[in-house]
Amino acid sequence: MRAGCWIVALGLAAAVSACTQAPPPADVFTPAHSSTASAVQDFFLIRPAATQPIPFPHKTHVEKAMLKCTETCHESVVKGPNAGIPSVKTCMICHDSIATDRPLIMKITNDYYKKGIDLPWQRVYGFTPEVHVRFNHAPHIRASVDCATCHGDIAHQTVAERNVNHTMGFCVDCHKAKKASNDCLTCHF
Amino acid sequence: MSHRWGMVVDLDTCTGCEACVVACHAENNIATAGPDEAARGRAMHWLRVERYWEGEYPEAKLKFRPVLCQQCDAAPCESVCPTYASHHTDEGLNAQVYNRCIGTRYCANACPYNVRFFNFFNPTWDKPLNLQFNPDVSVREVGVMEKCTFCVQRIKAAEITADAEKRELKDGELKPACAQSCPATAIVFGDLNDPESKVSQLYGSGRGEKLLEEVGAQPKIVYLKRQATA
Amino acid sequence: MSDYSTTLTNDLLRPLIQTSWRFWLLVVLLLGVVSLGIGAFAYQVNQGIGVWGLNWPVFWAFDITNFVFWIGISHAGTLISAILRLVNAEWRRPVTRCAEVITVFALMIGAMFPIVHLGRPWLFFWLMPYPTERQIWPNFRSPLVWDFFAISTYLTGSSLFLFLPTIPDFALVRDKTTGWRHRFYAILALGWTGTTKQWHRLESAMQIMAIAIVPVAVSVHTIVSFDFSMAPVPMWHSTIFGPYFVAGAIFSGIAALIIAMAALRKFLHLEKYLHPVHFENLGKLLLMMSLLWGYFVFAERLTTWYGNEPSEMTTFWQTQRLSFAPLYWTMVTVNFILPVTILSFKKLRTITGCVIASFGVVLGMWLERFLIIVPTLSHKYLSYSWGSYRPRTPEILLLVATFGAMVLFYVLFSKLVPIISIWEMKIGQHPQLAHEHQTADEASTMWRTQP
Amino acid sequence: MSMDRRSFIKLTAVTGGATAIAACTTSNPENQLIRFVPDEDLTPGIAEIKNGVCPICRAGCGTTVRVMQGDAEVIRNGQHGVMTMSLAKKLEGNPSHPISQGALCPRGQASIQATYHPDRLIQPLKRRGARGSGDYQPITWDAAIAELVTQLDNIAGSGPQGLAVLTRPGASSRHDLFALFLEKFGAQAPIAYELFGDDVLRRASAISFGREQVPTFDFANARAVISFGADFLGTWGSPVSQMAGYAKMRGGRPGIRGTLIQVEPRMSLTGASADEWVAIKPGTEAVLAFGLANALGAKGLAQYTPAEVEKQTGVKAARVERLAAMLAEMKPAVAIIAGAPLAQVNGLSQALAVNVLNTTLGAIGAPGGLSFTPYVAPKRGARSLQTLASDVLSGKGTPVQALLIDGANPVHSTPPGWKVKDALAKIPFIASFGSFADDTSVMADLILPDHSALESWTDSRPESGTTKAIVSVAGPAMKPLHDTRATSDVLLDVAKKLKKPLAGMPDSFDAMLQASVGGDEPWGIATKQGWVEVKSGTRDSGLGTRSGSPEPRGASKPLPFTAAFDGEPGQYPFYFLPFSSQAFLDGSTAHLPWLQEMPDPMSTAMWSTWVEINPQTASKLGIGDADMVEIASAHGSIHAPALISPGIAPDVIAMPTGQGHETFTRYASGRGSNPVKVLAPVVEPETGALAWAATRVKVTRIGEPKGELIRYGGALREFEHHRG
Repeated sequence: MRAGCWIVALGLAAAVSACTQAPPPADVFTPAHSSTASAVQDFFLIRPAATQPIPFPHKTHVEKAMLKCTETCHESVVKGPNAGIPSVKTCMICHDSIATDRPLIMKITNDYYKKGIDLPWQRVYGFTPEVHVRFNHAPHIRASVDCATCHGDIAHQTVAERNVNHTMGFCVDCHKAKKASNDCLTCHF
Repeated sequence: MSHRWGMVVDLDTCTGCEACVVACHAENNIATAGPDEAARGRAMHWLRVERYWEGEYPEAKLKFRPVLCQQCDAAPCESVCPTYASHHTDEGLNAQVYNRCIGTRYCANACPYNVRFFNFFNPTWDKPLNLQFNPDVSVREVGVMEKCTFCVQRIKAAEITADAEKRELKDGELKPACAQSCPATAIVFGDLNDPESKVSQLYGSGRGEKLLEEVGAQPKIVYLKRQATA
Repeated sequence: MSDYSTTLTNDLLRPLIQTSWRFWLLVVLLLGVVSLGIGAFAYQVNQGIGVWGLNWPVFWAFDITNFVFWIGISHAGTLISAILRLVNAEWRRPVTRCAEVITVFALMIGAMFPIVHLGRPWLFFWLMPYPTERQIWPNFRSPLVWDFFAISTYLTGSSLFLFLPTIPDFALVRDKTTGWRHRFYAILALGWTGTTKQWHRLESAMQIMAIAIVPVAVSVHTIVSFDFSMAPVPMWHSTIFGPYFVAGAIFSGIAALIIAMAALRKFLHLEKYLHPVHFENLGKLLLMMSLLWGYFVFAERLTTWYGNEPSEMTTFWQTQRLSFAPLYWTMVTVNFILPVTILSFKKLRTITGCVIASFGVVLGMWLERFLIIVPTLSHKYLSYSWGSYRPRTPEILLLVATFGAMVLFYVLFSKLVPIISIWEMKIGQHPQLAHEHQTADEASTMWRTQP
Repeated sequence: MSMDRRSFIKLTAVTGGATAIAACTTSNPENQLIRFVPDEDLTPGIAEIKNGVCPICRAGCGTTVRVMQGDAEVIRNGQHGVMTMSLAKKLEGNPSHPISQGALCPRGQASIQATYHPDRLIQPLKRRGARGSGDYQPITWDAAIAELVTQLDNIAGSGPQGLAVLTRPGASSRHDLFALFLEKFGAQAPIAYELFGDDVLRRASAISFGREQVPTFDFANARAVISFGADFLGTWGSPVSQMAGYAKMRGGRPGIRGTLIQVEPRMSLTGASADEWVAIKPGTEAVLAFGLANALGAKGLAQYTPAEVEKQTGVKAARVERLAAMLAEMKPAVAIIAGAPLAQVNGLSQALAVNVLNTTLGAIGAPGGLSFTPYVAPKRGARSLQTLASDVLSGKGTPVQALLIDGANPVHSTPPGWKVKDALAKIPFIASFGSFADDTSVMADLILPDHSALESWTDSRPESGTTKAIVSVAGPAMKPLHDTRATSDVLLDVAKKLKKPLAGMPDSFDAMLQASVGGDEPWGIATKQGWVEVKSGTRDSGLGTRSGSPEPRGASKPLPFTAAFDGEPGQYPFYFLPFSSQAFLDGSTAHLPWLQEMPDPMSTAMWSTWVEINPQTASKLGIGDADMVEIASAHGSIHAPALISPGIAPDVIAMPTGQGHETFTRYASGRGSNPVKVLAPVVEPETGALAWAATRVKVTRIGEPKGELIRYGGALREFEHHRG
């Protein structure tokens, strides 16, 4: 089990160097990890759960308001690679007339929209930079892959939770099943 | 129809202006090494314009040759990679899979053309230069190998579009950054499986020669020889 | 006779039992050197390989040089002792163990470098074949993957080869000591009681190992040479590399062994057991290998020069005449001229003579690997992409640390294990007794067999 | 299998990992910034293609800008935050554009980095420290404009002649606006300065063909081109369109391959592509031109026999005859002259001589020859930068009270003899509109940073490179990143705010643009395709009444025909030839990192300057490759590493311009050395243009290589067996 020992050694070496490593200066962009700790976290696929500014109830919007994911808020999935997270402007399309008396809506309107500040949504899904996945939604939609296949039953959650694990195996199996290419360049470039 | 991407470079019209070099940097998020690292031989140019002097003054001559990954069919870089980070795709591209690369640098040593580049450090960009990044291309990190991809992101995008419109790709519809930028249109890119494509036409022309063909890597780039004084 | 074996036992167990302050000082010093290397590695993991002098197009230098060098050194022990065992050379008895130890430790050090030199060392386990949900296996066409198998096999094999004949000695120590030592060696002795059955098992096991290990050893360095010869690169892509590397490996291995023995002899006062004749014989062996090495170099250079293939000639002249010539001719001097002149004359083939020659050879063989790698990479095909290489501190520290580690391992080993196989020495004294049943009295003094 | 080997190995490592995690904590500043509500509606991941106009040189290439959504750190009403906005990602040639034809030169492509440059001036600045110290304090736009207005009001009182404007040459609405502003203000027209200006060539065209303009060459249809020092494939004129034409000349016509002859003492990028490279004695190009014209049967040039030509130019008589024969046989043929041959005291005579050769070749207005783009020349000031400087220093004429600088950097690109910096120091008030602190704008008291070209309305009227009269126009491709303002808007604003507001100024800049293309319908086309053909107000492509002749008519004083060089041949044995760098031109693009790291095509140098020396000369002077040498003239000296090159005459020392900035962002400041600093203040008498190739120098080795010459390429030559 020399391999294991080696990783331990590396882990420790990293730990030692962790505090010697100065985080990259703010005026420089670099793919480097901000600290050895975050490097180690990524290595072990440890991802902190996203904390959202407000508990957005997907359920309500889908079930009560009968909104379609890909039509109202995440419409760009059909056109291109990114689903995109709607800005507070999108909320206001409806909510400057609908449910304006609810505390949360008032919060959005007054604390954000009126101040010209957007909601700091955090991404729930998505890949870390170092896996170099260039995912494109549109072809998957065209192949009529259901949103729930990769994003779980968000329609019936309030705050979106990460309950499908986007491991490579997950992708590869589906591609196999659907006879889609499993060449590395299909996703990694 | 499956594709087989190839390129023809006309050395008779190439003026060595290096528009292609900058185009490549702009398209592919290639890091700028900076003077100190460049002096250590760590500047990255996926595409370089080689220049060779011939003869002595006053009969001195200069010739240029743009050299980029030759996308070999028998690529030495592929067989030596222990992790398949460098591998051959069904469209004849030499893929470099950054996330699978552990940085043995064996591929770079095996490559007869020295067109592979290594991230000796994590690259840095002085903000906000990073806002220019092409979102369709990965930003590579420390310890991975990188090289010319024939602008695979453009190939993929074009294929997806064609697929969405339920049609075949048209010849010339798709150009890598270097070919697109060349003011002398010396670089022609296209599908070698399509006998009608411009690249296929030029590929067989008598002026064509492949670089270091004797090494036997079966490169997919043909150079049209520079013509003699008329 | 019984008093001989007692002195023998006492002499060889003394290092295990008595420890002077000098020992600890040495250990601390060596630990310092080793930690320098570890520090350099941590720094490199943290910053990137760029802290080395590597560049475009010289992507390998010290790292792979050290790798090949140490794998080469490892060919001393096991191979030599195996051969000597097979031909049943009597003089081998005091030599075999300290030889086999070299193999194990040199291999450990050498095998580190394929990991240390990675751009992303933390992902080294992708070199191993194991099933994953990603459904990717290593590329079995890659010589680096062959290396992985070859080296792990060799390491397992030679560890066993070292361990098996040590069991009876562990047992001996177990019975001669008390306290923690007793318990420690009891574990290592694996319950050895020395029944005739056990003896026969040991003997046959050693026979099998000795036969098995020889082809393994040869294959290992051939495969290491494939790292180069499989790439279509000038001066690498050569059919001679397999045997050339094996010969070079044994060559440097013997040199290392001579140095190690001389050191042991001096510091552990084993003059009684390591006689000039041992050095004499190994010296002859070294001379033979030096001539063989010279022959290989001549053959390689002549064919290149005669073939006059331009891309190869560039590298050729770089080493013969141009920037790398000083290193090249140093290598030829210390690898060939020096050892041959010293070892050809009986007068000079003294312990000192052999040691001097050996030091030369160790240096020379490191240079040889460096000169195989760097001049070629810096002058590969398209002359526009030619470059140069200068080492920087971290990689130099790593190199130094490897030697530190080797000595450290050796010192610790000789502190914990009788560095000369006691029971084999005893058998050497009384071969006839090895084959007939002996009395309890004999047994208890000789090699402890219960009647 | 759920528990595969990998996760097992990982488990074994958790100990290590845990310690590391315990050791430090992750913190990501990006997350702490607030997000502003985007003011555009964007589709993430989908590229939009907009039109642009290349800001780098006068060629006026039309570009396309690839725009995509991205997150930018911005400052909005004092708050620092992140905003999702459309960002320019890549510049490419506009395929429909008659000049760029879908391609773009390296400089044009790199110009995108100016928008995202880390050292861009991002808000108005007022000088705090001493001039040139670069010590400024940020102020608001209101304050900045108020400051400028007060200054101008004072001048308007004391005498409007006291206002001067310094720009780069070119024809665009921006130039027109400055001209208009000055006119209405009552001051002299703007002073346009550029090191590698084409004034001599324009004057020659005016004299010979009645068109004060740079000619357009029809390479595509030429069989033979003889170029006298014109680097038309690299840096001179309209390189992109010229390269396109050259490509057609080489391979565009089945069975016909045009020939290129390059006449110059130092092989330029164009020379490298030539079939025949003719090294000639500097300043004697006219003699060869006349020699060829004579051999081709021109009248009145009988004295220029091949033997005579050889005597004066050093070009072998036999070769002269052969070249003449080639030109005679390969019709159509055309001759170009530009660059160094015109930067001589006899520059104008040389240009006229080549005009004669062209007339003899029948190249005037013919296919495969030269013609003139229909074009409105911008108003040019009578006053030159040199006279301005000398006036300021001598106190002659109306004293300059205020100087507005728009993009020009004369401190870097004028010879020390002109004392431009001293003059600037004496001017009471200087305002700069530039986006960067450079050698000149550090002298400014007030900096009103402009938008980048990608953030503003831009246009350009190409002087050459096309047969149509066109205007390249483009609106902003993206919203401004910083608190900058379009200079045109600032001017219009100031014009309104003056005590005595300027009458007759346009309401807005895009209104002005719209007018310049001639109405709504062409405007519609322009905004759609990025350029439009203009009919009104331009001259036809035909020639004037005059046609080329050896005696230059229209030249006021008799012109020198032979070159004269500054510096004693005994003391200064070498002709000094500064040349426009492929990456940096005169230095205006030296702040762009891509261009700094782009290997120079000939020398493969990055981040460096170098001195090109002929091998024999080098060995004579004991100079080795990359040794540090000193270049000294009677006017100054500089240090640079030597580059031994077979492509240069033994009596010539060449050096690229562009580096050696005292101040020009983190990438160019204090990097390399500036050849202009040893130039003699010699001018071409007729036009007053700087004769930048008329200086003699001496070269001395001062030491070992200092690692200042960073080269990408290894060996100089290729293996035999790879020779194609």
